[in-house]
Amino acid sequence: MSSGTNYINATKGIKSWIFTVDHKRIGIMYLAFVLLAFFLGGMFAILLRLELLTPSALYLTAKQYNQAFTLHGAIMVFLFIVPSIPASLGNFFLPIQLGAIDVAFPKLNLASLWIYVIGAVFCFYSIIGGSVDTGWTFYTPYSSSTDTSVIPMIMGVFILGFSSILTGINFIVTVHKMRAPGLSWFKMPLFIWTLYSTAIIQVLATPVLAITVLLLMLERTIGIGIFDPALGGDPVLFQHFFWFYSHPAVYIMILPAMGVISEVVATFCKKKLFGYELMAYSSMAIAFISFLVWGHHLYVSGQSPYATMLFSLLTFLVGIPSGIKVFNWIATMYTGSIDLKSPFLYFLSFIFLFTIGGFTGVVLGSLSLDIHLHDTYFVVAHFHYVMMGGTVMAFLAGLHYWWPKMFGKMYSEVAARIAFIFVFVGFNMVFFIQFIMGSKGMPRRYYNYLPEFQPYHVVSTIGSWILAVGFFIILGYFIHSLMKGKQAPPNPWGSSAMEWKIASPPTTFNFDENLPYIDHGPYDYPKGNS
Amino acid sequence: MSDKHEHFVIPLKYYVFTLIALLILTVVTVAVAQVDLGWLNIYIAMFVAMIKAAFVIFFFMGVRWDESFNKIALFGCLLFVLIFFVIVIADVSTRGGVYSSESEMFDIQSPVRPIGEGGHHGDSSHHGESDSYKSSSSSH
Amino acid sequence: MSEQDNITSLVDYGTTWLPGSYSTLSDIVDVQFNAILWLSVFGTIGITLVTLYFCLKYKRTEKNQVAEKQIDHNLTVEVIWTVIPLIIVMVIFYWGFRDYLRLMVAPEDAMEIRVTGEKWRWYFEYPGTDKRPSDDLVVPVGQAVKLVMSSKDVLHSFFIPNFRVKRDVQPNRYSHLWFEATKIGTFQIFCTEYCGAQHSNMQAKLIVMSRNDFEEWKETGEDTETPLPILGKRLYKSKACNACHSIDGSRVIGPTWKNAYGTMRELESGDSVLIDDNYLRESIVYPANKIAKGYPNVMNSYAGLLSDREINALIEYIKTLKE
Amino acid sequence: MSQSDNSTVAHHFEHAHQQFSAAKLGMWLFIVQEILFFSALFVAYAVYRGLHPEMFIDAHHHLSWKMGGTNTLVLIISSFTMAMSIRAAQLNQRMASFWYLFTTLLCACMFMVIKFFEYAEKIHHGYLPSFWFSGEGVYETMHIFFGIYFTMTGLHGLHVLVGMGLIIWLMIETYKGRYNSEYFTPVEMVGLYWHLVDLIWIFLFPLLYLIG
Repeated sequence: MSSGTNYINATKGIKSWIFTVDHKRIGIMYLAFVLLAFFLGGMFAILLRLELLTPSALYLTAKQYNQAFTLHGAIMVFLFIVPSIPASLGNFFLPIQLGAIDVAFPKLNLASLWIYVIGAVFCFYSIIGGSVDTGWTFYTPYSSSTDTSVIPMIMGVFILGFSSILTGINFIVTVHKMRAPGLSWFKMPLFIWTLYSTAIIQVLATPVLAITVLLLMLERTIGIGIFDPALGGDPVLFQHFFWFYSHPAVYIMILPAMGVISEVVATFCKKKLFGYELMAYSSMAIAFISFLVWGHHLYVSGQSPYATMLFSLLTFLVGIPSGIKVFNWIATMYTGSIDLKSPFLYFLSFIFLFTIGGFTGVVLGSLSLDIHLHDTYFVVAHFHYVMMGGTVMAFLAGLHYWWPKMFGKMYSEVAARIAFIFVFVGFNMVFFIQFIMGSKGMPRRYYNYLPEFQPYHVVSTIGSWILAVGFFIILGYFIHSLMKGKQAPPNPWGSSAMEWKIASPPTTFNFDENLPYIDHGPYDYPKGNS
Repeated sequence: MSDKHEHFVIPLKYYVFTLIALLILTVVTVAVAQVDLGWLNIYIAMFVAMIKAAFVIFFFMGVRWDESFNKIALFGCLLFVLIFFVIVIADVSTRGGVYSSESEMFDIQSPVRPIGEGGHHGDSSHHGESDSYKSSSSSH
Repeated sequence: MSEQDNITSLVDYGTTWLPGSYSTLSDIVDVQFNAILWLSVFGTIGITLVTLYFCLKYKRTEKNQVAEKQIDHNLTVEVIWTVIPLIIVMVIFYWGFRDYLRLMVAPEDAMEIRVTGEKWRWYFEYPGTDKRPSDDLVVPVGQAVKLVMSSKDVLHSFFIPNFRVKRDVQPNRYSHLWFEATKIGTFQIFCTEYCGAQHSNMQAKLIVMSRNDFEEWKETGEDTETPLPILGKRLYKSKACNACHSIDGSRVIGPTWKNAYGTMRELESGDSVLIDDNYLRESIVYPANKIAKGYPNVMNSYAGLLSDREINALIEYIKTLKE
Repeated sequence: MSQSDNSTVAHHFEHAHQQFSAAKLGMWLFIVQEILFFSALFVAYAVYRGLHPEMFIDAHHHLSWKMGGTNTLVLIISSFTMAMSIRAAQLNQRMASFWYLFTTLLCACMFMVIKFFEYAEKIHHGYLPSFWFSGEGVYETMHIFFGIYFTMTGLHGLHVLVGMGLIIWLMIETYKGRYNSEYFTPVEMVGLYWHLVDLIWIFLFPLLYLIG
C-alpha cells in the first residue's frame, strides 16, 4: 500500500500532466500556480513596504508605487486568494472526502485550470505592458480615464472569473451527485460544506464581476457612459456592481479556510467537532447573508442613508455565524487530546488573528466609526488580519496537514515551527501597528505621508522582512521534503477522515477496489475510559 | 438498473400549447404597447413577459418534471437577482441625489438629471430623513 | 508636505489610538470607538486565554492519547454564544446609526462653503463674498459649517481626521459634510479616495479662526504687498503646482520649471515655441492649447482661480529659477 | 464527458442516470450564472431608466418594434423546434430530430439577419454608443440608451451565435446517429441553453422596443 504506483508516477511525461483529468494532478498544478502568484504578489508587497520606509520618495516614483499596490492587490485577490484553497486543496480532497473517483466533470476541471492560466497571462501582460494603476477595485471614472494598461488586467479578471465559476459549478454538482453510498448530507466533513457554500457564491456572484469588468471595458473603448459621470453615468453604480461580487468574494476567500480549520482542529484534538450541524448551517448562512452586505464599502460614497442603514444592520448579522464558528472551534479543544504539531499552531494563530480581524470588523461595521476609519490604514490592517491572518494561515495549516497525503513525504517539524514563529511575529508587526496608524488618520494608498507617521511605518516595514523570511523558510523545507523527505505513512496524524484511509500519495482512482460505504459521521474519534 | 435509464418524454400537447400561448402573448404585448397607459405600460409588459418566461421555463425547459434541486437552483438564483435589483434601486431612488436647490444656488450645469424630476420616483414620495439632506439653508 | 510646521500633529495630540478631537461631534465618535476597542481587547484576551489554557490542559501525553469525552453539542451554550453577541452587535448598530445621523444632518443655520476637488488639490469658495477661491479652508470657531462638495474629474474623498468626518466627492454631483470646530488652530485635510499619481499630495489646511478674525479674513482682498517672486514661490506650493512641476529639473508629470524660461520648447503639434511671458500665461489659463512634447494633456485651467497679479507672480518666480 | 463509441458512461460515474443528472444539474448551474450575468445589465437599465425616464421613452421610438416583434416570433418558433428536436431524439426519431435542429438553425439565422439590418440602420443614423454617437435626438443623454441597447442586444446576439455553432455540431452528430433514447444529453443541454437565449429576449423585447 505504501509503495508502488500512485497518481504521481502512474503516467509519465509532461503531456500526462498538461492533459490530465485527474483531480489530484489538477489540484497540484493549481497549488503550484497559486503559490507562484503568492510569491509574485508578496514581492510587490515587499517593494511597497520598502518604499514606505521614508515619508517621501525612496526609490519608486509615485506612479510606480501606485502600480505596485494595484498589482499587489489584483494578483493577491484574483490570482492567489480566490482560487487558493478551493482550487488546490479543494480539488485534491473534495472527491476523496466524498468517496468519489473524481469530480463530476473532470475535463471541465482541466479547462478551468487552463482558463486560469490564460487569465494569469493577461494579468502578466498588463504588468509588462504599462502596469495598471487603478487599485484592484478599478473605481470609475479613474479607471476609465487613466492611460495605463487597464484593459489587459480586467480582461484577465474576466477570464479568471470564468475559471472560478466553472470550478464552482463542478464542485456543486460533485457534492450533489458523486457522494459515496451511505454518505448523507450531515455525514459530510465540514471542509466539504464550506467548499459547497463557497461554490454557491462563486456561481452566483462571479458573473456579476464578469459583466462589470466587461462594461468597464466598453466604457474605456467605446464610452457607453454607464459609469462615467462626464457621460451622464453614475460612478456609485460601478461600486454597487463591483462589490456585489467582491464582498461575497471575501467569503469565497474565508469560507474554505474555515473548512480547513475545522478539519485540522478535529484531527489534532481527536475530537468530534463541537456543534457540527450548527457549523454546517452557519456556513450556508454566511454564504447567503454575504450577498446582502456589499454596501458597507459604500458608507461614505454617497449612497442613500436608508441603504446605508440596512447594510450596516446586515453587516452586523453576518458577524454572528463567524463568531459561532470561533466559539465552536475553541469548544472542540475542550477535553480533547491536543497535539501541538505545526498545522495546529497555524490553527491557533488563525483563531487569534481572525478574532482580531473580526472585532475590528465590528468597529468598521458601525456607521459613525466607519466614517472616520474608511480608506485609512485601519481598513488595510483589518482585511489583512482576515485575509492573511485568516485565509493564509488556514491555507498554511491545510498545506502542512495534507502535505504528507499529497506528496507522500514528511517535512521537518522543527523547521516548520521556526518558520511559524517568523510568520506569526512578522505578520503582527506588519499589520497591528497599521490599526493605530489608521485610526490616527493615515489614509491608505499614500505614496508620501506626513513625517510624523514614520515610526509606525518603519515598524511595519521591518515586520514585512521578518514575514518574508518566514515564507522563504517554508518554501525551503517544502522543497527539501519533496527531494529528500521521509516516506509518509498513510495516516501520520491518526485522523479518522476519509482521505487518511487511503494510500499516501493516493492511487489514480483514489479507492483501489469498490467505492467505500460510509456509515458514520465525519469525525469519528474514540472516547477515553475515564 | 434499466428502469433508471427511462427518461420522461414530455407529451406533445404541452409543446404545441406553449407555442400557441407564446405567440398570442407576443401579439398581446405588442398591441398593449400601442396604447398609452402611462406608468401602467411597463408593468403590463413585464407581467406578460413573466408569463411567457414561465411558459418557456416550465414546459420547453421541462422544469415542471425536473428534479427538485434543479428547481431550487433556478428559483433560488432569481431570489439573488431580486436582492441585487431591489437594493440597488432602493439606494438610487432614495439617495436624495443631486440637491436641486444647491445646483440652482451655485448655477452648476449637470448632465445628470436629479432622480425624482419626473419619472416614477415622485419627489413627494419620500419624506423624513432624506429631506433634511436637501438644502434647507437660509443663509443665501 | 509643505508648511506643515503649524499644522496640529495627528500623532502627538490625542490618545494612543485617535488624533486630537476638536469638533462638537468628534467626542461622541471617540466614546464609541473606545467602548468597542475595550470590548475587543477583553474579548480577544479572553478567547486567547481560554485557547491557551485548553492547549496546556489537554495537551497530548502518554496518558492523554484519546479524548476524555466526545461532546457533540450543547444547546444551552450554543444559544448563549449566539444570542449574547447578537445583542451586543445590535446595540452597536443602533449606537453607530444614531451618531451617523448626527454626523450627516447639518443644522439649519450652518454656514455653507463650496469645496471643489480636482487632480490634485482642493479649493474652497465662500458664497456671498467676493473672495477668490481659497487654498485653505478657513472657518470660524463655534459655528456649524456645511461643506457642499463636488469634483472636477475623478472621485476624491474629503477627510478631516481631527473632526472624524469624511465624505466622497464625485463629479457632477454634490455631497455634503458638516462640522463645528471647537478649537482655534490649523488642522490637516486629506484626500482618501485614490485619485492617481499625486493622490498622497492632495492635502489642504483647515484653519479655524475666531469669529472676528474670520470676518476680517473674509474682507481682506488679495495680497498686494508681497514682492512678486516671493508670492509666486508661495503660490507654487499652495496652488499645488508642485504636484506636477518640479523646480529641481526632475521630471514629474509636467515639464520642470528649472531653466525653462527663455528656452525653446518642442510641442506635441511638432512646432516649437519660445518660453516667454505670453507662453507661460497661456499655459496657465489655457493649458491644452500648446502641449509640450512627450507630456500628457492633464492640466486643468486656472482661469478664474488666479488673479492677474498671481499669474504675474508665478511667471516672475519661474524667471528666478533660471541659473 | 468522455464517451467512447461502445460506452457512453465515463469512468467516474456509476451508471448512465448519474451521468445524465449530473450533466443536467451542471447545465442548470451554468444557466444560473448566465442569469446573474445578464441581471447586472437589467439593473443598469432600470437605474438609467429611473434617471432619464423621458429620454428612454423618446429614444425607443428610434427602434423598430416591427423588427423586434418579428425577431421575438422567430425566436419563439426556434425554441419550439428545439424542444421538438429533443423529443424526437428521446423517441429515437433520428431524422426528425435532425430536421427540427435544421429549422432551429434557420430561425437563428433569420434572427441574426434581421438584427444585422437593425444594427445597420442604427449605425447609419449615427445611433452608436457615446464616442461615436452622432444621431439627432431631443435628449443629449440619448447615447446612454443606445449604449445599453447595444450592450444588451450585442451580448444576446453573441449568445445566439454561440448557440448556432452548438446546433450545427448537434446536427452533425445527430446525422451520424450518436443520439438515441438512451443517450441524448448534449441535445438536451444545448436545448436548455437555447431556451435561455429565448428567455432573455422575452425580457429584452418589451424593455427596449415597447416602452410606452
